[in-house]
Amino acid sequence: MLELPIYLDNAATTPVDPRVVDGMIDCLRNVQGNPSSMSHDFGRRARALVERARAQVATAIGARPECIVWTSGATESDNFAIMGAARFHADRGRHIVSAKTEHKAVLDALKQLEREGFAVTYLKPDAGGIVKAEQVAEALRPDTVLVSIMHVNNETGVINDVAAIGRLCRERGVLFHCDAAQSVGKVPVDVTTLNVDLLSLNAHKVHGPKGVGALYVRRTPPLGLRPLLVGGGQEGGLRSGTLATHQIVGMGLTFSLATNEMDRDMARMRAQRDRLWQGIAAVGEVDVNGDVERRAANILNVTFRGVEGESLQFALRRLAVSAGAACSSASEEASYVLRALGRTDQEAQSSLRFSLGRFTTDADIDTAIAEVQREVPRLRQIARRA
Amino acid sequence: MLELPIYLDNAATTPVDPRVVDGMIDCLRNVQGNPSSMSHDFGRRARALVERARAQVATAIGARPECIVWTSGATESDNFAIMGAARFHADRGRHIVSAKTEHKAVLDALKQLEREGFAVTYLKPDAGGIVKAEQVAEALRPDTVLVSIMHVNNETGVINDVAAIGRLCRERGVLFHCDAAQSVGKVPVDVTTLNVDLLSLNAHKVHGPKGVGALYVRRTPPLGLRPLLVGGGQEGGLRSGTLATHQIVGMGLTFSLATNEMDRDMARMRAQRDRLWQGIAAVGEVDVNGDVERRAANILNVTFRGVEGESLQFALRRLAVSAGAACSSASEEASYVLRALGRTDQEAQSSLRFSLGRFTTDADIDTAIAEVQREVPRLRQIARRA
Amino acid sequence: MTIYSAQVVEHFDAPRNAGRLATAPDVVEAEAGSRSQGTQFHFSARIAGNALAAVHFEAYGCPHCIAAASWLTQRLRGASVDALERWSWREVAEALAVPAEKRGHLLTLEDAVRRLAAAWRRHG
Amino acid sequence: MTIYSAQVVEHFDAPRNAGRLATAPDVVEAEAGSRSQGTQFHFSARIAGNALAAVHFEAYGCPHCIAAASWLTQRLRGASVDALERWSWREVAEALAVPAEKRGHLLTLEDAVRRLAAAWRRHG
Ligand SMILES: Cc1ncc(COP(=O)(O)O)c(C=O)c1O
Ligand SMILES: Cc1ncc(COP(=O)(O)O)c(C=O)c1O
Repeated sequence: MLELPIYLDNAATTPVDPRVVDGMIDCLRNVQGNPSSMSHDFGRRARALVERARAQVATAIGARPECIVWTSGATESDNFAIMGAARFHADRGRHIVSAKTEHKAVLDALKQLEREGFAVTYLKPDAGGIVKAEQVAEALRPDTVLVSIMHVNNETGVINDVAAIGRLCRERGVLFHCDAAQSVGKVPVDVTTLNVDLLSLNAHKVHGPKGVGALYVRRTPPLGLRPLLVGGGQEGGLRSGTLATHQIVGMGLTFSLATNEMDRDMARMRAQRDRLWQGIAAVGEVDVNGDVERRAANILNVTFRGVEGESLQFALRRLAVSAGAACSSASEEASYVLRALGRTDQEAQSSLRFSLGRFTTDADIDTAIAEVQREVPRLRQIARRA
Repeated sequence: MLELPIYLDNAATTPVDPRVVDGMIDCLRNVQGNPSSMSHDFGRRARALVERARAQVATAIGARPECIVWTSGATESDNFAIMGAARFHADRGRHIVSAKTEHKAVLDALKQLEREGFAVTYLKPDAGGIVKAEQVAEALRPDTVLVSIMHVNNETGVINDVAAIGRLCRERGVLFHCDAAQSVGKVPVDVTTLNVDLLSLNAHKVHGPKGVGALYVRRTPPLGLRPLLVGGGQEGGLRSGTLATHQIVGMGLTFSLATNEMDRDMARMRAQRDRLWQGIAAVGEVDVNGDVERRAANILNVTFRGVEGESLQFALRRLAVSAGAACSSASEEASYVLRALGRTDQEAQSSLRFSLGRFTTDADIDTAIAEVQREVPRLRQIARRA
Repeated sequence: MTIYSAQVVEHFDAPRNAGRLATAPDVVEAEAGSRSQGTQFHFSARIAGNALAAVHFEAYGCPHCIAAASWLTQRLRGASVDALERWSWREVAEALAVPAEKRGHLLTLEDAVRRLAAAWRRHG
Repeated sequence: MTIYSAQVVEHFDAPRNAGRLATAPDVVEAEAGSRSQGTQFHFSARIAGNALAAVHFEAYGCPHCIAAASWLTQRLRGASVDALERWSWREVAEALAVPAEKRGHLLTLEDAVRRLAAAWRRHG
């Protein structure tokens, strides 16, 4: 097999932490019951593990365990939160406020609601990619039932002031959903501080398994939410389907590690990211996408002016990075997120997202810098005056 | 820790086959890409594994790989198939035919559709639990858009004549969905023979991981289906959400093993199940629930007359079996499936489902027989004339 | 999922005085509940003067019912007819840590005890 | 995800004759496409009698574009003006196994070649 490239695509997905893998293996090998089979010890053992993981996830976000609902990932959490809250409260109003820079799992859920008669206001972020609480305030209408604004953007790493938006929503009596799929382990996440009613989470962005996530659902006072998956009545009827013990155990461990190791991980990644940026900046004619102050430390999104996007990607194929659209099906489209920040199609196409993880080494950064410094000038040379 | 009981609850969930665990571990340890990140080798490697698993699942059910859509389990597959097909075709008609003995993931999806204005005919099975093609024929109306009838029932193991129902639906131009969560590895499943348009599958009922499933979707001619989860556009837009490589790899292996080992597994389980039944029958006043001819070999559902249900369960607590309702949240309700077969509430409550798996040993069966033969007469003695 | 106290488990697994006493002049009987209701108790007791010399039970019901009836056969040994009439389900609920949702069954048990007292009074 | 043929990869990684020839009486130039369209080619060629003695390229575009232009600078060495006028994108599409969705770019390349021929004719 050929040597693999340097992995700098941790915002798409991360390698699973070996400690998480070990916990999952133990579960796959030794825990055989269905957590819903409460009439025998196999089921009760599985359930105990599920509940321990629920407490771990809850602790990581400052929530009570009963507010955590397991899902198959942040896509489901986003869909569930948005469609579930909007449909449940449709008789109170049919207006929703969100932003152009949200993940497709939010935007496509909103599109479906638009087909069902909801009206959605999509806020345009500032040039740094930030959606401000004042914009939300202006967009609220008497019939607004839901606001959905993400925490950390998956393409730029930009951090919205969710706490302020949440406070505003609470004052106005509007439900507030926040997609925090890219937050845990990178920035502090506390549901009380953030004033969220619904918060989408997953494990695979922070060295946990793919295919498991959670939705935080505020319980006091209870908020109405229509289930998306119905059937066995698991999760208090909010989310049916057999609980995947090993996946949930993996997510619990993942979130514990993410909380414990965030400061150390982020200090290292920030230094690596800054060094990477210095190396890249040396080639000239490059711009960072997104507010450089309010940005998670693991993401660096750069526009390389004067270099065609596909050739840029191919020239840097020794680096596994993302071109624009993250974790969605291969598409040649220019990133709608970068376009919302004011980039042209061409600039967006000539942009790369470098995203670091717990296992990114200094040597990886050296390689990345060397590749960029060799290939970008080379391509510019070939295109010199063409 | 206390000694665990004998596991005879394989219809609720199964221990994961160690060979499947090994494949999943390899994937968790060594495959780190997002299968949708097609711009680098990490992603392409993950994708190749996903596609190999897709082919394995397809082969196991006689389908083409492009007809397999990954989901988080059979609950999602059932919800997706039923709501997706009905909502898409709502303008052609709003009548659906199903049966009283379906899994809750089907029934609750139908309930949601009823709230949306659909009418559902719930067929009552015969005393053996079987729903006949003629009943379906009689129930069809000009505005019927969908029929949903399960293959193997999860509580009784009874097998419906899906092929005949499918043929009828095809003749009448009505879409046919079948829940086959309990079929794979127990009875032959071939989408062509069965004439299904949509078939729900999962891995954890046949020694695979929990939290992964698939929906078979016939592609020629294409049938309209509204996605349930939207966002990243994975699975050709039919099911968004990051593909969980290790889970999918696990399901592929699971289905390969299930196909290869079905004959051997079933021969062994049939012998074990028949011996178990002889041992149970020896205590007298017991009835098998469900047609004994048309029944999967892994399930034995027995009513113990003259024994109160909760005491029966507790007396047999060295056996991990299910009382009535399978794989749904703990509920004291009498099984609606057994009630639909004509059992009284009390009979349903005094019934146990013994379900066997690949790892059930002859010694397990011996223990089960001994426990039943000691405890059932003891309880009857205590209740003698009371 | 019901949790059973250690006492319930112990009495369920090894019930005391299960069965019924042979009919005899000094034996009184009483019954309450029905199978179709899911709970049925039968008590037979030997009277010796002012006290119960022995009590036997038969029970159809959940583990708490069986354990409670078993426990009761020991508790009632030596009891007077007055004590029987005063007996309350709360006593066994506490002794066996019977959960709230099961107390309906204990009322049936109390009925059976009351009827045993009545039979005793009739017996004279 | 586009798959690149071995030939495309080879030319992309080590392009032949990248750059432009210094302006000179025996050098003709031509250009087609634009950056805003995502594809732009520039050719400069030295004429020696009836044949092209050397061709250089500059290209802004996808890897197929760069590889195709590189390949072409070799292919066109020694070509006549007639050959240039007859040249078709199909040739490079086949030689480098360019996928169908990329053929639009090759039409721009063909334009550049045609313009190079026209410049040569003007040059006389
Ligand atoms: C911000 C954000 N939201 C939602 C998702 C979707 O989550 P999942 O991959 O768990 O379906 C992702 C990434 O995929 C994301 O980055
Ligand atoms: C017949 C049937 N359908 C659907 C399901 C639900 O599948 P899952 O557990 O994968 O959600 C089950 C079991 O749980 C089942 O037995």
